[in-house]
Amino acid sequence: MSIILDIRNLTIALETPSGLTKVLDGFNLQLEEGEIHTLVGESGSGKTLLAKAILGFIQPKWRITADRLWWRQQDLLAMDTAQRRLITGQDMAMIFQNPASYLDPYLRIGRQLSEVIARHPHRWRGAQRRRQHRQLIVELLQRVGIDDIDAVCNSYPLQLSDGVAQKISVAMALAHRPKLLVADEPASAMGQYTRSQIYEQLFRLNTEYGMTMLMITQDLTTMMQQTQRLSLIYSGQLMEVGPLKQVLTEPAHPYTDAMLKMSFLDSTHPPKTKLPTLPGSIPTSQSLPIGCRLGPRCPKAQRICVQRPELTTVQQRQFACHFPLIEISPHE
Amino acid sequence: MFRYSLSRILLFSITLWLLSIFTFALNYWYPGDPLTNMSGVVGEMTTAYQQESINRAMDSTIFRQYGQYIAHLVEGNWGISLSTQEPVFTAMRHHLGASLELIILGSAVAIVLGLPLGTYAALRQRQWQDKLIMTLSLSTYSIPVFWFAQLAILLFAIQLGWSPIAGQIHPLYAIETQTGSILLDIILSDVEYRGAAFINALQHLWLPTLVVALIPLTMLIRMIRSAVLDTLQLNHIKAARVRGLSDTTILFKHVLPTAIQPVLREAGLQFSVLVTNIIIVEVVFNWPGLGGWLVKSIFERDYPVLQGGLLCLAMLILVANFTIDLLHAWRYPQTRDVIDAD
Amino acid sequence: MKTPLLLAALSLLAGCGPLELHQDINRDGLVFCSEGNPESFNPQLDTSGTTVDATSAQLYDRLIEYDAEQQTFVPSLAHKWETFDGGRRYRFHLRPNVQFHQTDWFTPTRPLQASDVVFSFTRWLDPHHDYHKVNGGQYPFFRASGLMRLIERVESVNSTTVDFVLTRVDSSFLANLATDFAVILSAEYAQQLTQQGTPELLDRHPIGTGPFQFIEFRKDLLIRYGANANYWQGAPAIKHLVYSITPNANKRMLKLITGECDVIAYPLVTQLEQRDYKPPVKVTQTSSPNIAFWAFNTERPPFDQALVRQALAHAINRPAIVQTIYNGQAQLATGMLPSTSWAYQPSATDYPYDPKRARELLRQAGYPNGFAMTIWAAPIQRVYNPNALRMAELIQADLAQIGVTASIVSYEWNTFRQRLARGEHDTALVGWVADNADPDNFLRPTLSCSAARSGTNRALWCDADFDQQLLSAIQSTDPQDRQRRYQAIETYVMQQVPLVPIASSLRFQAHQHNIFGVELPPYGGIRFVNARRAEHVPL
Amino acid sequence: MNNHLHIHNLTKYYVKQLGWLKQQRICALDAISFTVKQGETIAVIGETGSGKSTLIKLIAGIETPHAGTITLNGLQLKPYDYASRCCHIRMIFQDGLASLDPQRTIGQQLLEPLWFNTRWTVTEQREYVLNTLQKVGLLPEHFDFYPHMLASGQLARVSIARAILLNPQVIVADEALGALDPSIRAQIINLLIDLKEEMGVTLVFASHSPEIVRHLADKILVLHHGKMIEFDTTTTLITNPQQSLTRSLLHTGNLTI
Amino acid sequence: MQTKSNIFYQFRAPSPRQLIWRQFNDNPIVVTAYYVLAIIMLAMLFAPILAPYSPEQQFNDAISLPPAWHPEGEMRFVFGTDDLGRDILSRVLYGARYSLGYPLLATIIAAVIGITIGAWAGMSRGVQSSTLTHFLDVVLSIPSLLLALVIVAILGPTLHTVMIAITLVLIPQFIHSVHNAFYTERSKEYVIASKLNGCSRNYLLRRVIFPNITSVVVIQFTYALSTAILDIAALGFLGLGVQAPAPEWGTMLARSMEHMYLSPWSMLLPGVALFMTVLTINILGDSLHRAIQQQDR
Repeated sequence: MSIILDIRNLTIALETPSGLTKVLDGFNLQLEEGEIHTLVGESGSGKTLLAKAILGFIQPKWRITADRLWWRQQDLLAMDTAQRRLITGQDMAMIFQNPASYLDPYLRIGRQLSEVIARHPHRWRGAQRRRQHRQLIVELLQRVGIDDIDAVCNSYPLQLSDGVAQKISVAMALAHRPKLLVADEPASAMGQYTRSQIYEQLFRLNTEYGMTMLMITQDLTTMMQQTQRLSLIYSGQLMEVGPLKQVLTEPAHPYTDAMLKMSFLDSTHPPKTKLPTLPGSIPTSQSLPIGCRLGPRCPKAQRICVQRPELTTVQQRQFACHFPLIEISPHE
Repeated sequence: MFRYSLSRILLFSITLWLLSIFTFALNYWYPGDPLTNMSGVVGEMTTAYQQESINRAMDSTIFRQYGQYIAHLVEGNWGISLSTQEPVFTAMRHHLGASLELIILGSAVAIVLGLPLGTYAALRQRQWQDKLIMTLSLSTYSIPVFWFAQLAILLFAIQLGWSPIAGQIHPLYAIETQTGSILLDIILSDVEYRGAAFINALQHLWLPTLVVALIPLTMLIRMIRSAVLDTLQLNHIKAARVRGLSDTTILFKHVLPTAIQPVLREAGLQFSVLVTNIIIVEVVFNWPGLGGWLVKSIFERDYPVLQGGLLCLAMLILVANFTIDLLHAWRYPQTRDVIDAD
Repeated sequence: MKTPLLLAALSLLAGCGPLELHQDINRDGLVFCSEGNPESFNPQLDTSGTTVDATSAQLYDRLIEYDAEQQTFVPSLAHKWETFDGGRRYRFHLRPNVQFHQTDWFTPTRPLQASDVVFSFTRWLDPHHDYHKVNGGQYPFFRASGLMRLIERVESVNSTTVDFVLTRVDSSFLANLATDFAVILSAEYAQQLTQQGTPELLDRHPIGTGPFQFIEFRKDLLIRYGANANYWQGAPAIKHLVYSITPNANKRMLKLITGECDVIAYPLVTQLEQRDYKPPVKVTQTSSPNIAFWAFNTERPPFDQALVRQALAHAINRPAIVQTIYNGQAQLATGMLPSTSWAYQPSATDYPYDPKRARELLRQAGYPNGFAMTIWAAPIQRVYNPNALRMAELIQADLAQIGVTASIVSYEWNTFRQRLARGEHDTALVGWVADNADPDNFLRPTLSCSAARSGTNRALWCDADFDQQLLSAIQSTDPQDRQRRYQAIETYVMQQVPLVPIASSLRFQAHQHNIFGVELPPYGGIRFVNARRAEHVPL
Repeated sequence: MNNHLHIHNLTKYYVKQLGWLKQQRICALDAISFTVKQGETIAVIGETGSGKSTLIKLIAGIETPHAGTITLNGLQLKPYDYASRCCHIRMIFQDGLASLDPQRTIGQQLLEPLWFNTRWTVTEQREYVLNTLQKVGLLPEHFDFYPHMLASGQLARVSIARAILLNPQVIVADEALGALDPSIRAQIINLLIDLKEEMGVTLVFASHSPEIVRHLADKILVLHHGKMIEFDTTTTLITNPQQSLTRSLLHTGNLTI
Repeated sequence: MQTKSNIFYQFRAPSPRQLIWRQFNDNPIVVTAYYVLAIIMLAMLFAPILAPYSPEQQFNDAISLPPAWHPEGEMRFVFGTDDLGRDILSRVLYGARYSLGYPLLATIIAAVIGITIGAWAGMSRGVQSSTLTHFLDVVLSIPSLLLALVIVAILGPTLHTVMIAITLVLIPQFIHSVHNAFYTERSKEYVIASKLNGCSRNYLLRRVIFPNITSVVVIQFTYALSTAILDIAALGFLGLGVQAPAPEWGTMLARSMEHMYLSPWSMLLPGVALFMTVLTINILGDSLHRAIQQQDR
């Protein structure tokens, strides 16, 4: 499989009154075509920033540097805004945590959908155009599992439940068949039932159209088994990346290990017992530790942790730790 | 929408009712005889006065008096002016026309200039254009209108001679007053010099219009700027960018319609600022509108006229607010659900 | 950024000159910027100069006119007149074929007849006349001048001859007939209005025989007149005459400079003289028998005490007022009569500026600590007072020196006059313009008891002694005797000071250089009948 | 002590205006009755809109019921009687920042309940607050901090400190843990377990996270459209749920390792 | 009492209000406005010391003199004299009392009354509150100047009536904003938390909610002050306000209109004074508003 998104050593620094703050520090990410990749990180870890950087929401106060930020061999950083937006518009789509707020609150859903469809390559005119649009909308909505099409098309985003709104977002993302879909906590605020529905829709996009997906989440428990690879990010630094099963069963990084335990994924902890935790709190952007940013909270931390650990590659896995939990065979 | 309109109409009627009670009460608060203040009929001994006293149930309870007051208002019998002995209602119609002309043109200028300038400032945020526009607007916002009007007359009318000093049209143009609005009256008239009169009227009109528009314009610029800035931060705008829409499309289809919304909500307030300006501008420019009429009536202690002018101006504002409300709800239906929920 | 562009566009719109008017209108039209609204369109009802300016000479004619230069009476609607019964019966022969105005609301079926004259006079003479009570029923000039008691009846002899029967011989009768107030109305129109049930329109939609006819009046805005094509002296050159009502003197002046006004009333002469103007503006001046005075409401304490009045007369610095308010263009008054009057005599009892004496007098009157009072000042310019409000402020400051706190009260002109007539004031800054040259006209309308009732005596002074002196003065036929008697009256008035005479002013008028023929008769009013606009006037 | 916290027939509805006169009653809670023993931990689960929050708010006293009673140790709690209720039932707020006054320091706000509900001297109160801060894992210096200066975990601790200040018998919490980051959440869960052990307090909390519910709760109360459909011990409900909804709510995600 | 915490912690944390103040003080324009306003205030307070002449003293030899820099001007009247020969500078200095002092007084009175009523209304629930809101909406949609005109029409134009009118007109604005602020603040979680702490209603009102709406009150105050200044001046300009010879700026401007052509300078100083006063107040209000917004982000 080919790598469609290749990010090497991406650093995003924000201008703050107290100088530049590296919110994302030397981040690496390779997305293979057709895979579902999950990115896990707690708040303030820079995961949303990463998504924005990929999609090109760049604020003037951001300083972005990278060895590579390639989209299908094209350097995104070298492009101007218009070119970039062309690519983003065609090849990428994103869905968000609060779907309703990402829809124009003052336009009916139908109009917003047809706006997206209007950019469809077909060139229809007049009444036919309207009919065709209508048909496409119906198709799209049916595909994401909305039955009450007229009612939905005539409502405004605020009148919809979060679940339906998220389905609309999915439908919009679907309309122009992007190659990459970035989903930023698409269902975290929803109930169990809606949540599984949304995920189901998303995974169908993957299976039916082979859409590459980058799922961003805060919590390992929301992750799905369809995920092929998993990345863990902490405070702007990549901790570990690898195939889902391997990472979960045999975590290499102490952070991954802690996350698994804290998310109750490790069944060794009976109810009502205390959980193993990382001490301290997530560093704020004003007080980032030097070196490995997990350092102050890491149970295995030692003096060397003030230096940034190199990214180690073991088979299909990569991790950045001075004291990994797995053995590294010297040949590799 | 229907239900919303109904509830707004109800609110509007209650408001009008409160207003009528207020103006009714004023008749008793003004110095002098309440009946005279209401009807403009002078002299307690005259038969006309006694007739009017019976008509308005002055010897009956205050409630019947109020009822008669409302009945007279609705009939268009707003009393007669103490100083000209003319019916207030007919006089008011012409003054209203003249005021509306300034108000509508002033609002139009404010919107036509304010919308692009405010948007432009927002798009150039923190750049010199933005700073210039914001500084100017803060300064003009603080200028007392009457002073500004005087400076404008001094500069444009006297120094440059681009505009006459006062009035609606050169008095030699005999335009019959039908609506009170000079431009409309010229169009409706059948004099042979309509073209010349129209140009002359425009020469008279532009300066007061500009002065009237000035403060709403600056307020509008500020409001639109901050609304656009806020809107640009909103998620759906970002989402639209991701979808690859062009900046122009986003600006016109998503940013402006959203940004207008809070501005529209504030528009009622701006309208009352505009009306305040109208009062002063009409006095300075001798414009035969409601404001000048009202101020004059205070000087003359002409209470029927004062009441007519007050009622008319207040109703104008209420109607404008009501219209803006409906417009707002029609354009932004989801807001009415929120309001309904109250 | 876009505003200059807009302004540029607008200035293009404005064309080359600022106010290019439609040619015809510019040629035959004339804009007179007047200082206020007329109270009525019938000068019978009102003595205000504004009303007279707006109506008498334009809308109406009188039986006879007074030629101030020749000092004689000249025929007008009456082409000749005779006296009978030793001066107690006057017979007037009316000019034939004098047409009344033909307007949208009235079409005359006959020319001027004796019945019109009878109607015009009996309306105010006879309290039982159908029209007597219409529009107020007050005829201040006729009451104040004594004409109401002088004329016993008016009779029509035949359709072109009218007789006036007087109660006694009176030397001022013809002079009073020639004043602006003795106008001739149309009896036919009155009849039509009675039938319509709208008698009050007689004085609002006026019909007369004058050179101009009424078209419309918009309060605070304008009065529009059209030329009377059938005027018996020939149609006037000006086809459209508009009174543009501009109460603010400065604005009037500016409008004259910018060309929005052709002629203005009561120009700020001093200001005009200080600047040069591109379109040259001409200022003409005439002498005018007027007097500005400060009247005390003698019915109210403390002004019922002569001592207080004298104190206040001493307290104000009148030379300073003449200098500041009139810019020296007026004569300090020493009595009620102007120096041009044949009965004038420098008064023996003058009141020089003397605050010490004023305080002393106040102390004698029982007000050692002063008191509070109001000064009523007219909001508009009058021929006798270019700025009463400012004068009031000067007086206010002077009074503060002697411990009297004064507050200034001002209303719109008509309201002001109505309230003054009701006697609501403590003191008022007003004045008087004589309607004829007789000294009686200065004293009787301003100070007599009957004038106190009719509302021209702002001091509300009613002194039987004074009235008696006045009566004997007017009945005297010997000029020297009269002069002596009037001087005695003057002395008496100045002792009592019901009012403090301040100044008599010149009368000014300013107009565009290409306007000719606007006449300012010395006894008030303005005439546009001979006005015209010259096409090309060398600058 | 039986019948420690007894909830009987608790009902709450909201009124939705449909027309001028027509109203629709939306039942948020429909005649809920249950009993909690001292020291138990009850989890309230249900889908969005099932009435979890309403139940918690009713117990805490933020809202007043339309019918039904809440009895604590045989004493009925009256609505609006905050002064007596706050000594027995306290609430942990979900959003630490929003539930703290931005204008006052943490210390000032923690002194507030003591100021109104104890007769201690100022020094005693202060001492006690500092102790409590220590108990929830904060430093005495946090006493002078303003809320905006604290991180989310610290804010959650302050919320807990406020809840335990008056030594209540019952603590309620509405999704107090759901929005926290995993590493912080684990710390707070540990803190809650410690405090429960130490103080023997009864805890009623609402959550949509099956993992937390399973970890903390003794009993689970399942709500569906305002009705209580199941109420039993955690083990029973996990092993043998009577309702399919219960099963899906307690089902731990799709992840199988 | 602070001893224990001082051992651990020397640095006293800035409160949010202090942060706003710092933000506010950062801007040089704001600081300038601040000083300009202070100077105007001082001029107002010390007018008798600063002014060269009495505001009512008339110099008959110096009628309508231009300012000193004009070739015809005289050094003794720096900004010229008016048409009665009164020193314009002295009049403007004394006029600050009428044009700034009295509006300030009116605003303070209105604020006290309005905040009291607004707080009471904001704390009460149900019909009376919504009735009040609707009623205030109506009152507020009528321009303040119009209402002031009506009040002046009833009571007649004197300094007292103008003060009463302006105060009355400002009260609804305060009620409205305070009521709204209370209303939104009341349902916030921290207030509920305090309520659950068993706080008394009085404590809730004064110590919990009020500190959080002071910024609203302060912004409303600056807004009301500039409205009051402009309205009093406008009334004076229309001749319905403070009466002559009081050197109120609006009245002076109305008067200068009569000499616009000949002595345009007579409208310069009062106009500039009025403009600067309103401008500085607006700048302060505006920046405060912005500082608070910044803080909220």
